[in-house]
Amino acid sequence: MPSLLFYFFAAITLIFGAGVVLARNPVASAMSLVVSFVGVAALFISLDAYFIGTLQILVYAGAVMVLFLFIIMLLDIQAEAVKKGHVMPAIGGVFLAVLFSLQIVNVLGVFKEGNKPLPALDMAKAAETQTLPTIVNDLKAGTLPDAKLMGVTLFKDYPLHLQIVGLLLLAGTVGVVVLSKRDRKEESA
Amino acid sequence: MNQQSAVSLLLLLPLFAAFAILVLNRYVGSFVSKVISVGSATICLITSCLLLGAEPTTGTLFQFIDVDGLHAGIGFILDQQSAGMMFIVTFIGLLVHVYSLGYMKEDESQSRFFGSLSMFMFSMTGIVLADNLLMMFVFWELVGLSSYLLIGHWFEKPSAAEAAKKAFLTNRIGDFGFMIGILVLFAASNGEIGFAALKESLSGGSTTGPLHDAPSWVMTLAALGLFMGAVGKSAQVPLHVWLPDAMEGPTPVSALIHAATMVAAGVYMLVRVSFILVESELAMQIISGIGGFTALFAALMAVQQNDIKRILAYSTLSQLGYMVMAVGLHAGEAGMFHLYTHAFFKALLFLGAGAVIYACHHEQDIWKMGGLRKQTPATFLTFAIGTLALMGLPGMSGFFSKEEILGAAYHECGWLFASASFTALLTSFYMTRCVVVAFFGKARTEAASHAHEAPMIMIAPLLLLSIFAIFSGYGFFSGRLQALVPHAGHAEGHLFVMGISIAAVVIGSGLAFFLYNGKDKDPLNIKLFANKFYIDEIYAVIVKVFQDRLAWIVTGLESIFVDGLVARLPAAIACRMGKTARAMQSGQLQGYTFALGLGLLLAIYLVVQVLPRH
Amino acid sequence: MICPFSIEIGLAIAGVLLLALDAFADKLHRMVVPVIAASCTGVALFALLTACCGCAAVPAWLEPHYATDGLAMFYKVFALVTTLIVLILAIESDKVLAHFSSSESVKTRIGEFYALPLIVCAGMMWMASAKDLLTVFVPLELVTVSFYVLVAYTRRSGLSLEAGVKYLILGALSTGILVYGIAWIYGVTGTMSFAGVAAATAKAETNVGALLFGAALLLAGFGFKVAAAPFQIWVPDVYQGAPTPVTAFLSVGSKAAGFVVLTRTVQAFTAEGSAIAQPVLNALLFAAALTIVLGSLPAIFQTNVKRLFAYSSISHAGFLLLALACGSSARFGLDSAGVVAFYLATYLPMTLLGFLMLCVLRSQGVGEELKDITGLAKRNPSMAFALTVALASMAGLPLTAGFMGKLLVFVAAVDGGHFAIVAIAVVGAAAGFYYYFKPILAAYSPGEPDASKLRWTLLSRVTAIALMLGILVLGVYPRALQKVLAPTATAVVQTK
Amino acid sequence: MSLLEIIILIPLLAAALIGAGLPAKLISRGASVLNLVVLLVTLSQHAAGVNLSHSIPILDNPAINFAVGADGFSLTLALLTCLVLLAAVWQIIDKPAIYHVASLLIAGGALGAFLSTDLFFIYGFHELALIPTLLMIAVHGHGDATNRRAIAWKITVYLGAGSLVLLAGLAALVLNYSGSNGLTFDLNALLETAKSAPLAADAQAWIFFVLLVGFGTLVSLFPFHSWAAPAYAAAPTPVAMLHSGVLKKFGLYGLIKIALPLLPLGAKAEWVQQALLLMLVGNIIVIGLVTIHQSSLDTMLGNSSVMHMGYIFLGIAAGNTVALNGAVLLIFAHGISIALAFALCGKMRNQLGTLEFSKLGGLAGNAPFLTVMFGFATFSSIGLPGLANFAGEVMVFVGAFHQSLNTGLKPIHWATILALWGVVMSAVYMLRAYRSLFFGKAAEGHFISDPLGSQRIPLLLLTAVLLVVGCRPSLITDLLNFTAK
Amino acid sequence: MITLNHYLLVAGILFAIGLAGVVARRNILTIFMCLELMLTAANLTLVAFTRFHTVNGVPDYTAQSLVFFTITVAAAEVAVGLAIIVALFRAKHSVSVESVTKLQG
Repeated sequence: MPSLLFYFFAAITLIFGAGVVLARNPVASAMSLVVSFVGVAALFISLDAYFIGTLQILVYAGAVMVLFLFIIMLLDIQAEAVKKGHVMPAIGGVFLAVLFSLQIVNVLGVFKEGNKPLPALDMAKAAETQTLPTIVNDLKAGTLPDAKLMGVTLFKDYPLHLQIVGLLLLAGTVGVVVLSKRDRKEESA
Repeated sequence: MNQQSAVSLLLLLPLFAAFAILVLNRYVGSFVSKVISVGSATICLITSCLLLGAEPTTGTLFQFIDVDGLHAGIGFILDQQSAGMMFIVTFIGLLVHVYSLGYMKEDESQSRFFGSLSMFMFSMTGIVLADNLLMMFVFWELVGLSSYLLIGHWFEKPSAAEAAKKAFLTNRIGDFGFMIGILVLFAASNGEIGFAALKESLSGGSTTGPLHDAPSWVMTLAALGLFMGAVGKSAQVPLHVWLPDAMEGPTPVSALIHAATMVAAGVYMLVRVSFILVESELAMQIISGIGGFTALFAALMAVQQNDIKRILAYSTLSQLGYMVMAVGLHAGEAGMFHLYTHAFFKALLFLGAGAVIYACHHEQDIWKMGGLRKQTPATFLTFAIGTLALMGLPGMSGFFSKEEILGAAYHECGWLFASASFTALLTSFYMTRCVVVAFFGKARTEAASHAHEAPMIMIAPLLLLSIFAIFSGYGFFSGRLQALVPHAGHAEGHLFVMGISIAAVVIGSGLAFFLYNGKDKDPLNIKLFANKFYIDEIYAVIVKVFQDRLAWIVTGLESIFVDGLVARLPAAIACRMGKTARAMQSGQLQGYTFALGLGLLLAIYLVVQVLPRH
Repeated sequence: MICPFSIEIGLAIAGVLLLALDAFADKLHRMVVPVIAASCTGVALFALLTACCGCAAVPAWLEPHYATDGLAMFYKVFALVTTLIVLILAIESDKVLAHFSSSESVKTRIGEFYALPLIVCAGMMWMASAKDLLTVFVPLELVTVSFYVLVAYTRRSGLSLEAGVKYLILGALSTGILVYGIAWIYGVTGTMSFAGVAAATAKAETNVGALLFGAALLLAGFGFKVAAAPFQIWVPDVYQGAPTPVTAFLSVGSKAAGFVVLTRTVQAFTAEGSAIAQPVLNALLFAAALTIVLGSLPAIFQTNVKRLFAYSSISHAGFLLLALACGSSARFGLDSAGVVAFYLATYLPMTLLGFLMLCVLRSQGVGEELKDITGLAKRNPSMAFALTVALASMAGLPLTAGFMGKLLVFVAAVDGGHFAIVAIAVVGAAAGFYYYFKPILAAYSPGEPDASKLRWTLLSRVTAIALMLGILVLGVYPRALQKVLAPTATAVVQTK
Repeated sequence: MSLLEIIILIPLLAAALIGAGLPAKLISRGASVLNLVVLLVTLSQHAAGVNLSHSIPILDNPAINFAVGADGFSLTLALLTCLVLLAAVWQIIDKPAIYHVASLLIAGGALGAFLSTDLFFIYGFHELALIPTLLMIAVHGHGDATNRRAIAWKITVYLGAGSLVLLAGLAALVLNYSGSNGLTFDLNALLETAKSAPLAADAQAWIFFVLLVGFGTLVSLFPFHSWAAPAYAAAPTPVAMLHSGVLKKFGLYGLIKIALPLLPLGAKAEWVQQALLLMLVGNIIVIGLVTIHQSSLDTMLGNSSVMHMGYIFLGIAAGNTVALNGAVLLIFAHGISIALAFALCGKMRNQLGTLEFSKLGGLAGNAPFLTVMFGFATFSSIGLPGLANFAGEVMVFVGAFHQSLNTGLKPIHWATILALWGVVMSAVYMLRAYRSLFFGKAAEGHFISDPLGSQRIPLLLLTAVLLVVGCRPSLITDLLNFTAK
Repeated sequence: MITLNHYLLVAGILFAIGLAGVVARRNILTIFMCLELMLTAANLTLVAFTRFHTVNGVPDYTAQSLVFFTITVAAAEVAVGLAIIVALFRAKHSVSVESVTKLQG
């Protein structure tokens, strides 16, 4: 990926990420978040993770953020008023962010391996190890069958985990029902 | 009856009597107690008479402490010294028992009294028979207890209760030294406490004697320690203060314990261990010095006392000073001799004083008596005999013994001789004063004028004692009692000493007679003497400052520093930290996220930066 | 012989079916679902104990992710026992729960509350078996998300809702940290499996600095789950606000699940020849000391028994971390994983007994404040006694289970030469003598003279007796447990 | 089942039975008598040379066994426990059953600690006995509620911390003396290793010091003593008797039974010796002065009990046969005499409502029996010959002083001399108390009468023991059969 | 040249930004958004690493699966979280952190 694009999307990600934190209106925050996520999705794609990138846009930028916006609208949440005494948390947040960034920089300084460029993909080599015809064909054609490879991995290596995630979603659903179920008294009131 | 069983009888019978009275007290009347007590005293006297002049023996009755490294038995030494002392104790003891039957007739707690007396007889017997230091210490303490019980017999009287406590505590201070002495000897001799064993250890000889090789300071320490015990028990300066106060006890008790026997135990003990004392010249000098000083000091105080018992008490102090001085002057046998004679005449005087007090309805101030010679002739007669014996009138027992001590002093140390002679003069002076004021002249109070002679049961012991007071100084008598033959060396200057002592008697009594005959109040008024050199007051201050105030300060410091540093400060720190940690738990979500974030940074910092370097 | 995996699946299915049953058959008696849930757990426990002993037959497709070593089996049993007792606690406090759940009426059906623990239990059992970080993560999140629901379940009580919010935010934060940590560990070592990580720590080419960074993040993430300082800050609030059975579940089940994962992680980090073993162990020691202090000292001031238990739970976590940090000693019958397991086994009966007493009292209208339990001995002496046994064990008094656990930790720590930490632990335990005795004292102090008598239900009585027996047996005859745990020591090493 | 196990179980079982609702007074009195009888049987068995030890393993590695075994020392303390228990349960009149339960539990715990031969159970039983002590002080203690709560907390945390220090020390012992095959808590096994492969003197000294602090805290060794006096003043009578008389002695028991034989070089290390001497002199002199300052009987007895521990520590510091025999004898004697004193103190408190010296006086007039009994307690505690304490004190002094004098007085000589002065001080405060309570003029408004009938029996029993042991200390020392190491 | 560290840096800073938001913001909804930001940063790191550690010439999909699971889990978490927030709003009529300060000490 050309450097320019990387810097562009990285900038989008970070700027709008900062926008989430800085915007006083939750709607603005949510919108910034969407944009930031799009930036991240682009970075994913730049890392040849097309499936994850798509997922990022579909699930995050799509479903999750809609849910957020929906709730914000539903609850009619106002922008945070700036009050005295709210400076400390802000200072604390910045303080932590700065320190954490310094630590990251420090670690990255130590992490010499990371200074290498990303290795080139070797489709030919991959084709030899794969068995599924469709994947092998794609690889031989020189394209990365990202979603297919992901699918194979998920269903071959992680069937249990998928079930557990399903269970998790079920538990989440039940939870949502339980927690937001209106009881009759509240209705009448 | 062999000696071992005789000794056992002497020890156990009074103990049994005391115990029986303690147990039966509640269930039977005082009569039974009296029978038991007097009966046991009688049997003891008979037994001790049988033992007089017997072959010297030793033996062990039973092992008291019996572990590796310390074998302390209850044993006995039967020699002339102990046999003689035993006779004195049992003899005067029996007389006092008999006398008390009359004197204590009205008392409500006679059982307790006689029980305590028996207890005393037991304890005193133990001291006399002791064949080792620890046994002596054991009974030393026990006589302290009986003395405590008897002084405090009338416990409702605050003064009696105080006096009992004071006596015990003062003795305890002496015992502190006594015990140090024992411990030093034990350590220095590598584990011996028996008199015989110590003697052997000291002599060196064929076997190696650890004590023989001990450094000289050890012997001095041991000697002074033992002497400190004697100072307490025999009421030498500076631990003399308890004896006058002990007069709060019933008078027969004063006669038996605080005049004749127990207080003399210090001297008895010193003579027993004199083989140790002589090892340290310094200790001997201190002993004689303190003895001489006590003699003089007490005599001075006696001059200005008005309570008949207190006069006698100070006189006892003074005479004990003589005895101790004698021990310190290498004349232990003279001290013992004086102990014997003193026992008789001082018991006589005390019992006589008791009769006087009895006659005057418990009046003890001599200035409130007067003219008793007519109302109570028998008492007067016996009291006078006692007085003369005490003054050391030639021919009386006191003359012989006192003269021997003076002789020793003359021989050894001029200063002490001078002071002792002056003390003899003072003795004559205050005794004459006492007799003159109490028995001569006119009755000064109602009580005195209606005085009546004591009953026969009290007079009889007086008469018996008078005989002893007169004759116990003579060789045919004292020879039975003591094996210790007077030093031949004392013959030198004998006449001079005799002259001095006679002169002291004459001058002292003459002065007193002229000064006091017919007087209604004391022509002399020496506050310093009357107030006993303010020693009690000084001690009160010392106790207040060095004990109560110190205790107060220490208590404060202890609760501030010790408790504070060890307990409260850590507790406070823990609470402080707990409160701080709790304040972090503010309930503010933002605070929590911040804490979590900070914790994360800290963890990263620690794990990545700090810990790998260590 | 069946694979424990089937039991977990069965349990999860039972949970799902119960959810369905509760949703669609609303004419059922309200106790049907709880009873079925409890019996399912019981059956699962029975099945696990009888059918799976020594079973290592794992399907091939599952083999890379799923361990059935002693450690895993122990924690599976642990999770099942905990869940069973938590369900009993829930049954005991059914009315209270119903009162505060979606409707005020005590008739409200709360079947989900009984079904979810089965799913959580299955999740914990999976966590116990996880051989790689991914397999840790997924069930961990299942457990966490279910707990969000359970904590906030009695939402009509403001405290429960508040606890839910706090747990949600802080839990999600810890999830973020955890994932970030996993990413770094993976990035540095190129693998997610514990065995791979263990091998990588010893390799020369592994970047130690970056590995430590990942390790720190990972420890922080798991530290949150086990309430290790400085990530313990959520514990008091959440424990206090959550419904009591959930608090019990959190403090025993969730903590144990966290510890099994932490144990495996630490074992991976400190494997033979590991370049990061020392900093990791030291960090754990440091955390242990801090946890003991931050758990014990604020507890001194607590007046709410439930909150007190929360702090107590923190301080116990400190002792557990200490055990973990001491490493293995050849002279000891148990390695550090064994000691941790042992400590947790002693921790289970006493903590659950404590919470059981709170549930029993709460269901009869007695509050959780110290002043509410004043005079308990008068109102029901055996309840006071049970509470005393629980607290005495928590305080670590000898002849109770708590002491055995603390003793082993102390011995291990002294053996490891960590005298400073031992000193801090001593201070913490000494403070424990204060705050654990406060409720005991209150229970035996004279309270209101006309307070009504309190009654046991049969179920609570039986459970309490069983737990007390557990405490005493573990305190007096821990040999059996040791025999169970001793093999884990060897088995765990093989999984590396 | 060994007789020793029965001895441990009887009180615990009795407590459980009372807890189950059976008549408290009957059971506790019966159990205490039964226990004394069984113990006497055990003593005779021991004398006959029967091996009473018995062991049940409860943990393999670290090896922990429920092992009981008895030597003369532990039997002496068991005898002390049974005697004091008997006297203590007799002091419970018209009190809730919890008094009986607590007394039995304390005694059971103490017996367990004294008769076990496994460090785990030695430690464990002691702690078990502490709980009822603490609870009773907090809930049923004397004084106003806040105050006694504070005292209860103090003793709880203090003793808890002390026990934990002790635990650390014991752990160090276990780790160093377990030999090559895993760890063991078995005292005998540890002893064997200690003999065959002793630690370096330096390490021994450190561990000994930790144990000294741990055990010392439990025995109120200066400066870790400040829990004791207020706790005894506040404790209900039977608890005060049992704790000061018996349970507190556990620390001394541990030092003599565990620390000295396992760490002989540590005990002799110079700095440890000097520290111990300093502390014990603190006990005797500082607390002696504090005791003199007290103005009320209960706190005075509490402080005196702290002070007297100094003598026993002196015996431990000396460490030779005579001194150790003396120390044990003193443990026994002090246990009996302080229990007697607290029993009487309780009786007086019940009737008088106050124990302030300034408010009382002349009690001897109405209560001759109490006076005599208190006299025995007083004189025993000030070391009067013929009562048990004396022999112990003398042996301690003699043993402690028995060091070469050729190089001048050593620190232990000075400590002994100061301890001797302590005897004077204890006479001062005990006699002051005796005098101001019982003698002098009777104070107005405070009436006291003698206990009646059966109430006298336990008091007489204790007194008789004091007398018998005082006259024949070899009864105990022969049982001990200590020899110098 | 874009290296692995570039991605890691971006992810790290994004993580830091999220952290700052979590601490600084008072609106629980916004806090929740910031949490998602952090999670995404973690995902970015992971994806970068999987791309870096190629297996047989293609990215490490076994590791990348974690991202899949993370996103799923995050979705469920959001659902439950929002339900709790709604419940909170119903009870307190506020979604500010100030409405949850009763539990403390």
